[in-house]
Amino acid sequence: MSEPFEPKIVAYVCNWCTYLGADLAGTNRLEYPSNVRIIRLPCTGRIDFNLIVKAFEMGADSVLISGCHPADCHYTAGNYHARRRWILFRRLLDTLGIEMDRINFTWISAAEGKKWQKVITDITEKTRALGPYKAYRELHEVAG
Amino acid sequence: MCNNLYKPDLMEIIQVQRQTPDVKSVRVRFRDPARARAFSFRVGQFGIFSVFGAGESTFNICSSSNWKDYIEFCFRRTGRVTEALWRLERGDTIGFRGPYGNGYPVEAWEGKNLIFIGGGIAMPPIRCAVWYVLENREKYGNVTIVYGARKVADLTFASELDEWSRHARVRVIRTVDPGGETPDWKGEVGLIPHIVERSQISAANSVALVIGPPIMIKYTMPVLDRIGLRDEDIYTSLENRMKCGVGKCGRCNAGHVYVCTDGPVFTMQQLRSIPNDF
Amino acid sequence: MSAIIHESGLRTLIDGWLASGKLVAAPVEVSGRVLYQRLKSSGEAILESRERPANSIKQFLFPRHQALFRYRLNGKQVELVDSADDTREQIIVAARPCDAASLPVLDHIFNCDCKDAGFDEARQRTTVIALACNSHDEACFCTSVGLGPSSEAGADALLVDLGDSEFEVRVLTDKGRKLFEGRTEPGTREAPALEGPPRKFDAGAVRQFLANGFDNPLWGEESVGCLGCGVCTYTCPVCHCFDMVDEGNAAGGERVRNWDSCQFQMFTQHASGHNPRATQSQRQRQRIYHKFSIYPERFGALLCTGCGNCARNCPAGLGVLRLLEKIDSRVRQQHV
Amino acid sequence: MIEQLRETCRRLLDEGSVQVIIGYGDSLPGKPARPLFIRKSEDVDQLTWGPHCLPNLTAYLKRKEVKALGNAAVIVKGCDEKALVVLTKESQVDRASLHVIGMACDGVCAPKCAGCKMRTPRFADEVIGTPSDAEPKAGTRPVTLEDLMAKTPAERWDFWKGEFARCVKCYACRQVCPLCYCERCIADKNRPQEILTSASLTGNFAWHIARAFHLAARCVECGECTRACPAGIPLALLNRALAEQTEESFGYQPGMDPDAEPVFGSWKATDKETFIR
Repeated sequence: MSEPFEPKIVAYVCNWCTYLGADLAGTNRLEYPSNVRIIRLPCTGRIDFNLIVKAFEMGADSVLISGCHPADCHYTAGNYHARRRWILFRRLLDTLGIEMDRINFTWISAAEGKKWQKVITDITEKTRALGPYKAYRELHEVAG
Repeated sequence: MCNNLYKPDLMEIIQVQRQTPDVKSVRVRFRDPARARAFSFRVGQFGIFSVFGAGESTFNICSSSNWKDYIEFCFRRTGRVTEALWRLERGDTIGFRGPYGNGYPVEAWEGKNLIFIGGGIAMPPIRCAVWYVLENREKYGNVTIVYGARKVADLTFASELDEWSRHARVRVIRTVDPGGETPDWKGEVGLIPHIVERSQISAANSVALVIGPPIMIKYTMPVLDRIGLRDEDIYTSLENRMKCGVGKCGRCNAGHVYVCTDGPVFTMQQLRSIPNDF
Repeated sequence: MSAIIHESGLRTLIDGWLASGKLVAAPVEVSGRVLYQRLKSSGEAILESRERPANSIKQFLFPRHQALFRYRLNGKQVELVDSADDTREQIIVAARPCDAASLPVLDHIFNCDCKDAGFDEARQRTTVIALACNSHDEACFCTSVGLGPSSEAGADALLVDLGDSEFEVRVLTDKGRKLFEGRTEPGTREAPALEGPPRKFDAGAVRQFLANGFDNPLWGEESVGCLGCGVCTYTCPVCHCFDMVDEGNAAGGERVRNWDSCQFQMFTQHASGHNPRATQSQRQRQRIYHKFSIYPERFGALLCTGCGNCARNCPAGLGVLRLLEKIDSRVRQQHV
Repeated sequence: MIEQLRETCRRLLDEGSVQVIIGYGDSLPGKPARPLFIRKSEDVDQLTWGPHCLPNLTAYLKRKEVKALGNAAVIVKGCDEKALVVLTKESQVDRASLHVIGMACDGVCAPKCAGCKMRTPRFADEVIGTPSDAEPKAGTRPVTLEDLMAKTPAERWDFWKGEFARCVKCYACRQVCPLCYCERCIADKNRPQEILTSASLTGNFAWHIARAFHLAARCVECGECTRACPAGIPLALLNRALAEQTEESFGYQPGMDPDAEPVFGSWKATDKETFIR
């Protein structure tokens, strides 16, 4: 029996809120699935749209983007700009037929260790149900 | 497919030396001993080196063709491949395709006095020729080496310049651009065209190899003309962007000439007929 | 006496080839455009020479993206693995004569002094059935480069449309004979003489202009409209310039060969920042020189089959044809 | 109208207020008009106007070869002019030194012309002709956004896989776009290699996502990318979807209001969305 499918989750998180939230989950000994690979960026405003595409190209099954709540941004408007960007970028990915429930957005503050635990657990279970994102990886096999 | 044309040989890095703040020389040896034994090249030829995952780059083979157990090349940290190359160290594996290009006509140079003029990172393509000449010393006349760089720290293979100057009938003239000298600098100070002018180099029965940035070549040519060197006696090595090295990918041509297969070594006379496309 | 095949017989043949696992390509109508594409069934193939396909058959021998080899990285060691390549036999049906003629031209590049195994293997397992042209448009100029509507260069067999869906089959090589053996009936109908496009320029005059035209202001004046895309080079049957890059991750990847274009800014860009061809007019000049002076000097043939794709597909209405007509008129003015 | 256009251009060149007229000239039959760069007044008779004047000539304002010709006059339709509004807003064009000749347009047989409400350019220095009352001559879209969005995501994915399988990465979609003016495009950068250079399906998806998104809330839907594509890929669909979302979420239409703040260049605390948990 091949081993059970372990989804690969890539999380792009902002350094000032969500990363500290994840850290808080750790210091509080809150268990959450190890499927997540955390990538720290200065702010959600710095999270380039291409990072999502790159994650799927390199084999991710789901992506999480998380940062400070509106009005909490260390750089004042990073998350506001990011929000505008995601509103349009989601529409583009949906138009292309990319599986939108593999892309998740949350605001997690430095105090929300529990929320981080819950978000990661939910995403991992959801992705386990969705199965591996073969459609994107198969693009590479079809040389075209 | 067995596309052996583009599949490199694997080589092991046996030594990396920092020449200047952004230039390193790398000594490599074939991993396959049979390939190492079968390998030979002419000084002045180049190879296309692979850093797997980054790509390929073209570098002159700057070791003498008489040294059998390794070859050497130099590179400056400027692009994606050289950035990846910068991080490699002893024992790492790189790829090599070659040798490519025509190389220096060392046979035609026999019996002649040799003038080597190099600027900036142009020392590697000159170094291989100098060592070759010194290893066949009796076949060649006087050797004059004029080498300049912007600053003292930019002089590549500086230690070997001293070694060369101790050989018989070899004159080494070092220079740095005005303002590039250090307090204990004993060499010349000035741009290469001026230094060549000031050094009263005799052009009798001489051949010159001039390599460096286009601007240096442009201002050195009139000086060589004045001291009596004819265009067909002055050689240079062209640098155009390359990918395949075997005349197929259509990238390196300057006018009618494919720099990879027809060059990279040309005489000034040939260069006059090559349009300004390099 | 000529060998005749009916269109239905030809489509049955195609279905037979597809059934036996061969790759078959032909002009196909795709979202309002005629393009050479691999067939799923013979019904898709357009077997009459109306619109010239907007791309060319070179993609089936010199693909736009091709893995050269795979590399595996582990620590300081690297392992190179040949990439599995397609060995299936390939048949291109109803190729235009100006496409079939591209293969001998590409042979000079890929199979001259050192052999490019990828192209050479593809060439051996490919059979080209050309379809003579009984129509042409304003962009066609095959007659100006020594070809014509029923040229046989590079083709293994030539079909000539006799009307009411019958074709004369002219077998040219034993590859062609193998495909059509016993599949044609003898017939008496004579193929009509096909008349190609009028000559648009004199290749000799162009060659003469190029002999010392490198610094002629014409390049700057006539190519201002060029926007620097790669349409002319990528839809051209004989443009063959390529790039090689590595694609992969820390565990390994593959070195791939991709089409590249002399019209792109990055084509001759040095890492030092120097670019010998910094302006678009220098790049347009390079394209004309390579096709009508550099390649002819090395191999004695033109690097152009006159298909007109560059003129037809250029978003700015340029392409080789526009520039060569200008050169031709300029050379003629000098003589008068 | 053509005579009036030629007269205007002759006057401009003779006055010397502009050094080059960017206009439309003859073309191969059935093909869009060929962009012309008229520098001498005796050549103005090569200029023409008609339903084949499809190209968006504002795409040439980014070219250094054109900038080198001096002050330019550019001939625009109403739809082309919207690109000028965005270029001016993004300080790419010095509107004062550019002379804009607006043409009243009766349609150029492009899909965008159906029901066009921009028959007369709004900010031109001079407008030539008046639009006829008849419906503009328009083309049809092989696939509309409605058809596409009626499919399931998996069907849409297969649709785009089929389309991008034909993309050869000739970058015509980038070069003809007036708003793609980067000195060195992200696709031409390799440290890091964000977009694979290969025209593989992976590389083509990455490229077309990057191209469409860099035009989000900027694209004026002049349709040049789709016209120029030699493989017939309906690229405008991606831009249409983004334009629809821009209108819906931010009430913003690119190229319409010269004073409106660009969407990505500004933000509001009250922006609405439902997907961030």
